[in-house]
Amino acid sequence: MIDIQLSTEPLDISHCINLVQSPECGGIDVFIGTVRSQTKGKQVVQLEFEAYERMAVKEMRKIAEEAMSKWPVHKIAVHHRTGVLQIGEVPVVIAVSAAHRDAAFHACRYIIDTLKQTVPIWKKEVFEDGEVWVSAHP
Amino acid sequence: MIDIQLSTEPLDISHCINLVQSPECGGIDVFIGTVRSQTKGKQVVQLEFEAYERMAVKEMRKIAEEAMSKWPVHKIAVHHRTGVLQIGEVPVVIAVSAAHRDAAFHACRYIIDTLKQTVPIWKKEVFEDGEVWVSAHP
Amino acid sequence: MEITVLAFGIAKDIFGAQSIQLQTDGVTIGNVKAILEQQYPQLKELASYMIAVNDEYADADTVIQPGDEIAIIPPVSGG
Amino acid sequence: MEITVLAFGIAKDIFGAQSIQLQTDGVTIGNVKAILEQQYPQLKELASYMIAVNDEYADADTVIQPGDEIAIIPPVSGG
Repeated sequence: MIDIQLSTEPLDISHCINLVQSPECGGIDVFIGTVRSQTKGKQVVQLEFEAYERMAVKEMRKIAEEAMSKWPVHKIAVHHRTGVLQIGEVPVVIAVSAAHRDAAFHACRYIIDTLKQTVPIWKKEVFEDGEVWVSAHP
Repeated sequence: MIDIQLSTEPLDISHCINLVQSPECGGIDVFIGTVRSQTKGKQVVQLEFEAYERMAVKEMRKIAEEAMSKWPVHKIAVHHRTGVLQIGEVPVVIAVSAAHRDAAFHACRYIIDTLKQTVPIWKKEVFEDGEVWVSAHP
Repeated sequence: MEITVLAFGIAKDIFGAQSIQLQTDGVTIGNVKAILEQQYPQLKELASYMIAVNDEYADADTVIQPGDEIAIIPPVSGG
Repeated sequence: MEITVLAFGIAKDIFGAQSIQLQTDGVTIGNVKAILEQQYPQLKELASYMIAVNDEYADADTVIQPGDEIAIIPPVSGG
């Protein structure tokens, strides 16, 4: 079971966990991204996330399918938020259940690492004195 | 910040996550143990967890302190349940926050792996036709 | 052939629009990139960028068909 | 010296009690283990077991003091 969501609403972490929970599973690994107050020593006011929505959903699903083929995991939920986020808010939740924890940890790590490399979502950091699209320039 | 709990009450996953969330953190890794319906192909009726309570709390804290010294993590919550658990219920929740996800993943994995090796908690699997203390015999 | 190129993130700022129209006789993604970089030299200052055709990453040899959805994908930073 | 040994998990089943009393002149954990294994040979069938003194894992050389809390720790299986 793979559940992918891209949403402008606050993500519901408990819902993600409930989605992957199953009697055949012994463990769930969950990664929760949170908006940091500082980046490279500079105070962040807020973040703005923009997505190429249809493609982002497709890429997230592709990554979850790859994770399923690489490790014996049971269910995967990948929920990503877009729009304006304040400090402490949650841009991404990844929950992976498996019979054994090793697979859950590896798959969850693989999904967040790959998501950050390939999923067409962009983050703009807004500071007091300007803003910057993260990773855009060398 | 380290929060260790041993409790006979159902664990509150959201509470564990809230405990570790912080504006300085970019990521939280959470491991949730769940009671599997099957073990080695046999149907499990329920599990019973027993702890040498004072020592278990002490050992869990020791492991969390080790994780803090090994990786740059911010806050750690380790909550373990005792008593009778049904299929799907949660014996353990480990939540680790860090500025960067690599540390959170490594520390969370280290804590659950080490907890399973050293913390004086014992699990009895109850089947239709008998019961067994897990790992007791070779 | 007239094609539409969608823009996201910093590419939207560079184009000054969510999408632009291009006239091109060339029919590969390589040709499209060459035209874009000529019209918008700032694209060359990016760490990298990709082109997607119909929601899939495409390489320079990919041939464009009329009606394809073309998008410029600057370095992603989700998660 | 009379010492009390707490038992958990399968050790509780082997002892048939949550704790037992031992008389011992030996004052190390090694001595305590020898006496326990003599009285409860099933302990030797376990995958392994440890002894804790005052909430800390102790090795065979650890010397017991009157009033110490001694506990037998069969293979753990939490998590």
